[in-house]
Amino acid sequence: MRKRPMKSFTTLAIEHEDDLLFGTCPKPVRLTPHIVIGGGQTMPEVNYILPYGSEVSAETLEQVVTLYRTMAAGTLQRALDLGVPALIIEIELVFELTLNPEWGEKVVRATREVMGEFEAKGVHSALRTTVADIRDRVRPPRNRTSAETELMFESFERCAPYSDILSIESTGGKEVNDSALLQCNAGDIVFAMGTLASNDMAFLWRRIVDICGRHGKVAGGDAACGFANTAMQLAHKHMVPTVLAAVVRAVGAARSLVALECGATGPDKDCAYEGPILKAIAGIPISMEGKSAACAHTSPIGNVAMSCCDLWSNESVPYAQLFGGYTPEVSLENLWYDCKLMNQATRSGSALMLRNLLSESDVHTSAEALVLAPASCFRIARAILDEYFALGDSRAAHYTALYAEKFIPAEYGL
Amino acid sequence: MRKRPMKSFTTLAIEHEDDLLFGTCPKPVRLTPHIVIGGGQTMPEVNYILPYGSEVSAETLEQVVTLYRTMAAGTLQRALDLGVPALIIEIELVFELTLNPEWGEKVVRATREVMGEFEAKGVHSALRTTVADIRDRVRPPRNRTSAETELMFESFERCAPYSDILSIESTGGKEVNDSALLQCNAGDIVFAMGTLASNDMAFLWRRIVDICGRHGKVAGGDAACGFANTAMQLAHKHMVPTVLAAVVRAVGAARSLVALECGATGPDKDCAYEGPILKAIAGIPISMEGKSAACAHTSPIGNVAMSCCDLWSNESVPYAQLFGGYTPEVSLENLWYDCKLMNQATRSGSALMLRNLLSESDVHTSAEALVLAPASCFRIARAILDEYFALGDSRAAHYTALYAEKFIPAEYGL
Amino acid sequence: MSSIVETIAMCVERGKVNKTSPYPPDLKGQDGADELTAQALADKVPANDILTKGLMIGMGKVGGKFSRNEVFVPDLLMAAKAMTAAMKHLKPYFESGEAKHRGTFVVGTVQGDLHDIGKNLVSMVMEGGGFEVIDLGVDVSPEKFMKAVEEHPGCAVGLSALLTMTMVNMEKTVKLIKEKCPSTKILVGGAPLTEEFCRKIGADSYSPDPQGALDYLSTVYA
Amino acid sequence: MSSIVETIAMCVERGKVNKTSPYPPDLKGQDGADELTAQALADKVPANDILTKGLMIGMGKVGGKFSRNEVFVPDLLMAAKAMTAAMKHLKPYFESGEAKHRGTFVVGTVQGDLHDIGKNLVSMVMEGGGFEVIDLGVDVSPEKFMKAVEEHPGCAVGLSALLTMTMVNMEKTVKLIKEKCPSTKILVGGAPLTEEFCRKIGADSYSPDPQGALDYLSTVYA
Ligand SMILES: [Zn+2]
Ligand SMILES: [Zn+2]
Ligand SMILES: [Zn+2]
Repeated sequence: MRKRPMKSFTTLAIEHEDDLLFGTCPKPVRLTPHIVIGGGQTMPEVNYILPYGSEVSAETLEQVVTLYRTMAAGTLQRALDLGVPALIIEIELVFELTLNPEWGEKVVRATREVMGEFEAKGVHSALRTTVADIRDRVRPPRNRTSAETELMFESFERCAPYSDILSIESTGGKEVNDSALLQCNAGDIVFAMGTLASNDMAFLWRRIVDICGRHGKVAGGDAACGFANTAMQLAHKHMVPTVLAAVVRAVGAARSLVALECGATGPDKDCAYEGPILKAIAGIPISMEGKSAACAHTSPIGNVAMSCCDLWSNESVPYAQLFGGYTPEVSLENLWYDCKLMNQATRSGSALMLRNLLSESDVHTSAEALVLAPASCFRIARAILDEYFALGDSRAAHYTALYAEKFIPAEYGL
Repeated sequence: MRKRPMKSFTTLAIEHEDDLLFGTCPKPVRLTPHIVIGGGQTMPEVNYILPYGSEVSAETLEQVVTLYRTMAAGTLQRALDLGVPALIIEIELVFELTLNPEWGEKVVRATREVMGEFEAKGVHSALRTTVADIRDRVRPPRNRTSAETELMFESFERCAPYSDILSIESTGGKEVNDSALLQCNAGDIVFAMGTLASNDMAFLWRRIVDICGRHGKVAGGDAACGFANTAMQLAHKHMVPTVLAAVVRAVGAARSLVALECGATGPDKDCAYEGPILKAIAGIPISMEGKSAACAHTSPIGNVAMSCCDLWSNESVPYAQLFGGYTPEVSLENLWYDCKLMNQATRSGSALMLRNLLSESDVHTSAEALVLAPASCFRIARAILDEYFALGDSRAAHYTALYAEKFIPAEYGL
Repeated sequence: MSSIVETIAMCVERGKVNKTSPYPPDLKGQDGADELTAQALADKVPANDILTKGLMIGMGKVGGKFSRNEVFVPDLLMAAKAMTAAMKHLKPYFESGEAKHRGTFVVGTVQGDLHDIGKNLVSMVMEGGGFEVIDLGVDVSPEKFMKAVEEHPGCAVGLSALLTMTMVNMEKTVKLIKEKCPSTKILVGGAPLTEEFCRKIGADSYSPDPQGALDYLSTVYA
Repeated sequence: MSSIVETIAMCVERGKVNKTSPYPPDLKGQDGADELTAQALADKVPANDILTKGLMIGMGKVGGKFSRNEVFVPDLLMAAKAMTAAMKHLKPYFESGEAKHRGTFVVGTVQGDLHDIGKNLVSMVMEGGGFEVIDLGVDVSPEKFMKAVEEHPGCAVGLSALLTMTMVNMEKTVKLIKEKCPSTKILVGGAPLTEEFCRKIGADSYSPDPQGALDYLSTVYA
């Protein structure tokens, strides 16, 4: 049986749908005196990665670390040039950097050093480290007891001292969800996310929150990326209906909420498009990605995704040279102007109006956009709370029933 | 003596500064039944170029043409996927493609063919060809009688049949302006742009308008790019004061107006940030570039530049692979969401409010942004008209006086 | 052609497996590919006609619809299921080993990559298209691919990658196979891939969807 | 050190050329670098002291201010002008050819590129810094650069590029020079360039501003 969660949610943190806005939330996260996420201003979250086709190995490690240094310096120099007062840098550790925790540590430490140099020049920045969920490397995944599981936690431990925020995009239940998605089997999708994934997250996030607590760091949040964004991409390729992808998105919110039950405080992950629902329920600040993440993937929700963000992200861009500089700097500039627009709207009292324009510009062209409109998010949030305690019971019933008829690896801890 | 211009301007085409808006103008340009620029909707203008460090030569020409085909197809496929109803593609011919007019023709013709294929699939697109000003290859430039001048006009002639809009960023007077800029000598800057550049443009644009007329194509416009954007970049590097760059921008408007006097009808060039001033005076639709052109260059005017655009451009992006596809497609997606936001604002009656947010978000951080705010543009437009006829006389006096004391190459036709 | 073969084609196209299958709703209670194939054989319709004029035609049609975005993946899966139900009856009629399959298709996700949605999909479509599929799973090393090629002479190979970081491993795999067994046809697919990348690494065919891969293999093994 | 040398340094730093020069306004009507240098020489101040403790110090100060974004390009240009006015008096005192210059700097914009703002700026700062500058102009072929290197043994070379498309030609030029005369120090600069690109093509130094280029050359010719 699943242990009791650390927190539970009984009322919506945001009482009225018009209060679900960008840049502000009931429970801002203060990282430094200069960086308060959700405290009134939106700010950019920039994520960059090695150039297309790079190899990470013992031989290339030194180059890799140097390149991460260069990327951080370029990004922060552009922040200085543009007058960006504060930003978040996200390092997503690739498989190799998680499988070899001391490699990941080197990259993260180097980034922190560069950030320190620019702090002295007046650019305030904070670092989010996202560890890869390497447990999924074998199928069925060995989510509890494998060497990969231990390496993953070691990676969290080693990166924590140099990071401000820790996150993961966890994959518990993804195996079942993947095939359910291809069959457009909504029942199995709900089981994969509502039971398997949620249960795995409870296991995972208790430990992550504990690690963060010991190091005095912020436990950011999770993303139903492998579930809902996979559905979005399949829908984009006309493999499954977009309406199904929209439903998967809504179900994903209930799953990602588990991190918050365990003590995560936000900002959640950028690719967690379910963020506004979590924000309405728990009042946490959220990171979102949309049009300025086109460098990472196409989406039908470029504008609506921006409508309630606290951090505005480019998702991930491989290092490459463009005329206007290297890709991380270019992404920062793209994001910063979006943030400037939002912050100006906040200053002049038209945040709600801009939020609605952003949302309405997308909702008429896509079911997935419609499900992310603030009004929809608000209704989904309310529905989740209405069923909140019933859900706990039904989960138990659900897997008692299902355990008998399906093979559920013991690794899922059911 | 300079010939009389074909047109002159006595009253502002836009009567009130609040009518200087994105997506709409008094004299929209209808390219096809589906593409009306400035007719109520903004649309993306995408410009892409060969990968970093490519060589254009007789040996590589076939590859170059194939690559242009690939880039067009990728861009138009993304337009189809995103539901973009109409877009402009801009091909800026590099030196080699202008110096060898038959090469440039091949590239433009191939692009037109791909556009035809996608027209059949429901994606409406039009092509702007921008010929390089190759007369500046020797200094002092031989602007009137050189082989380069003839090759440049041949390039226009050969590309016209496959293009919808023809443009150039002309460089007459740039030589004098370059050194004046370094000395922050405002008098010489006014002379370089107000007299040398304007005179050269009168020569150039009469012939371009004639070519467009014979082929039934649209004479787009010019850009004071080599003048005002050079000043902006020098200011960005703290080499000259930003206030000077702002002044150069304003002076550039009077220069770029000459193309319209000669019969150009817009849309002017994206990098002509002086566009809103021209729009106020002549009522033409304009192309602008800003935050989504960060791939091409950094700027302090990422949002304000968007506030009155009819076409919204990425300036120029070298072909490179990112996670979300190739750079031209990524640029299109960036631009399209901006256009969706603007068009939604127009639809819901909040265009003026969004315009002001865009403008106000930048004007407090940069003198160059301030000079481009709609209110400033409107005042500059009015000032230009107030002095319009006096300017003609003073120009004549100006160069009579200056001819004696400075060496002005006879090539400038003074 | 007998009308029963046409009906079998329709059952495959629409994913009508057997009488008890509730899909598609408008054919509820009617015979499916399973019963009709048994009956056609009883009626002495040649097994080869059932295969080529019934099952293959049905698969081809649903594949075409998928390529034109007229149906979704579950429709493909149901069609494959109907095909499998029919093949069960046909198998005994094909005596020689070769005749049973049009060819062998070795497939896997490249090293470092754990995504199997694309790979699974192409597997099912290939199977539905009459190929024997050897599925090596995910995170497959170049050496493991090479071993499978040696064990299945004349096979074609499909490489899948979803992560851009693992595209290097796709290139390594192609190099190894082409070096040791140059005649092997290699198909590549996955979200970050392009025609251009396919050519660059020396693979033979890139397709953005499983039907394209099947069309290509059909010409190779024609 | 005599106070007149300090005043000369100040005149160079602030771009006070001579008595009639209106710049800077607060020094209007006072003697400039021109008159003060003549007077210092008349007072028997050693020419070398005027150069190294006056002119060089002044140029160094204004260069430093420029690097720290405290002044603009015209300030650099005026300082160079003041320096030139003073050098006119000093030249006769330097008898040997070498003493006159700290070294020779060959500079040009690479083939295919017509931008000369950056190149002109670095020329002026180098000249102000005591180097002989050979300006090859814009659109300079690798061969033309090579010829200049041969004509000026021991020179350093500065390559400028503003267009990204012409960065290939920068690489070609570096390769040619390093092949034929490996000891030549090559400096590169221009908007699209980076430290990384500089290393990649085998150049010796990249600087985002002219002062950085001068600092580098000063260590080379120290
Ligand atoms: Zn993600
Ligand atoms: Zn331009
Ligand atoms: Zn342009």
